[in-house]
Amino acid sequence: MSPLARILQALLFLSSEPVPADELAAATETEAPDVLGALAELGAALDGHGLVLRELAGGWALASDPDAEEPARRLLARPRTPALTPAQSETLAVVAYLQPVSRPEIARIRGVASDSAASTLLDRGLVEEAGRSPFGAILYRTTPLFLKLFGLRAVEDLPDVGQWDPSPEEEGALRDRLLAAGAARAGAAPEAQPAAP
Amino acid sequence: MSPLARILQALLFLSSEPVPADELAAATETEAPDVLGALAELGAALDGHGLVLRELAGGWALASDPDAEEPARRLLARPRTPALTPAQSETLAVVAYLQPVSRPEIARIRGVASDSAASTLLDRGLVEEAGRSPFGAILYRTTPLFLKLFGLRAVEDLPDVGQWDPSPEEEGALRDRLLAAGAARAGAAPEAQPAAP
Amino acid sequence: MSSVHRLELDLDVFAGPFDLLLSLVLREELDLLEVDLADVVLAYVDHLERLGELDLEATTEFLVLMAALLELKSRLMLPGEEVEELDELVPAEAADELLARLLAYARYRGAAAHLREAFEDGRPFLWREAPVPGELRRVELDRAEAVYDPATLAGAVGGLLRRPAPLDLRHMRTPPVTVAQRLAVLRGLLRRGRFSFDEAVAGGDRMTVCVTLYALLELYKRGEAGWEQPEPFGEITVAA
Repeated sequence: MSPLARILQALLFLSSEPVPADELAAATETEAPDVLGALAELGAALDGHGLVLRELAGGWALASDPDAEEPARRLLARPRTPALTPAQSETLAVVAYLQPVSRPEIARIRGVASDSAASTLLDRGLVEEAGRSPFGAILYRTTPLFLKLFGLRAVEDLPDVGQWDPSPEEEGALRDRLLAAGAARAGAAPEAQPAAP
Repeated sequence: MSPLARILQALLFLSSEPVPADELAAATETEAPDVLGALAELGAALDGHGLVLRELAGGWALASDPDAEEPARRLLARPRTPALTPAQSETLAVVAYLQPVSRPEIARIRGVASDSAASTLLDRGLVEEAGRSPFGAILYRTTPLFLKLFGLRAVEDLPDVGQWDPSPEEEGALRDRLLAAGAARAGAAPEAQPAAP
Repeated sequence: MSSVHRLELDLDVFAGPFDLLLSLVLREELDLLEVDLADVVLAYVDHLERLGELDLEATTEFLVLMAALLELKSRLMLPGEEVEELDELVPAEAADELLARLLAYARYRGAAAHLREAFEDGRPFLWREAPVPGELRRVELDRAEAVYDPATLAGAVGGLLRRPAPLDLRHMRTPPVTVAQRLAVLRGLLRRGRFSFDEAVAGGDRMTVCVTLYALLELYKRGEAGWEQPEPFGEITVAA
């Protein structure tokens, strides 16, 4: 490994948070392109090692290899972070894609008040406050920790949300099932008696 | 590197303290001789890397290469004055203008618990504890570092709120008005009781 | 047994009413006609109660949505020709609104599933948690320079002084039509003998129609009047 790659490995080992390339360049008194080259070298050199180099949350960080997860939890007695509940992941999805967004907006989209899920996400450090709406409601946005835990470099790296929109066919099917599915069977189904007004 | 050496590297990376060989053996569900063999392998594999394997009094540890000391000092000792988040600004503003002020009062004014923002402000040395209220709640005030980072000679030099006051015609002390506005935003009737000193 | 048991609905797995509705509507083997919506409503309310505190807002929202679904279902249960007739009478707006909200919700349900997966993918990576020494977390007083603007603090206080605009209740004026007034009108007409409901509300607005119907129910309860309607949406004849 080049001297720069070695020093970068040491710096990332010492930093508890992802470090942007320009801060690494300033600390090593080099230029960002040199840093990026040396990081590529470091990433290759870590092949076969127990550490991995990851670019996320606007910077670079070292993490332990996933194979070490079980032994590490035994050694450090660190419990596995609980999975996200459906309500939490929905609330987080709305915040991630619409940030900054207020609780009433989240509730309107989800069709249900989301205060408990939002509080849990705040406690877990995945979302944070982002000022207030013109009506005084607190707005929420995602945090760097969110990016780190979800393996994202930036919020812009989130996949296009439009891909989960129902296709025109699915939308049609949904409409049909809501409005017309029963009508086609009307008369055949035993329930289909004229209803008393 | 053997799978065991890779996992040991990950375990030592994650531990902030030296780990005895028998604990490493227990975590990896192997025997101490296997661990010692794999540690020798790891030490050799780290040749030319930015990390070194060291056997210390309490066990085994990874450390950064001594060559990285100067860059590390530059990276970690850089001025720690990240921009204040909206939650931190609001919390700091309440402390600055009302000091001394208790955490419950801050929460009533802001409409949300502000523990995380207050902890960060404490951690960064912008606010400090200032005794306890008659009800036992911890009080906060700003620090000399706060004045310096905001370019103020004294707390009395804080700008007049008038320019930003949405209803300058209202009478009453700033503390009472803030508490009343917080209650109004929370949807509760403004509390008539005087604020705790 | 109730269809909820047949459906084996585990309400804990649903993230909210939209989630539940989408699941019900999209369930392949399920026809809306066969879902006992009353059971779903009861199960949902039970579920909310089991949570310890009854979230009135969530329950209300859920009941509104269920009402929309119920309306749709009742339309489906009518024979074909009456559906067409109903189409003119019952605008599909409520259904369209429900559909639009379900579609908007579906996008975030998909995004949520993606995020849950990304979270699972990220979980095996562990991070070193060696804290930076406290003295490195804050600036030394001697070296501190003015980097923050005091105006941000004054601005924050200004924002906290803002009160929400008082609710505009002017549109909630007292109804200009009272039950007492309509009772008087109905009793006046009754003295003449029979009359039709249309006659009683001729020229009146929706509020008048509503209050008159309420007054009529009041008369029925007291035994002062009865009425008949030979067919749905036909004329209502009121008689003493």
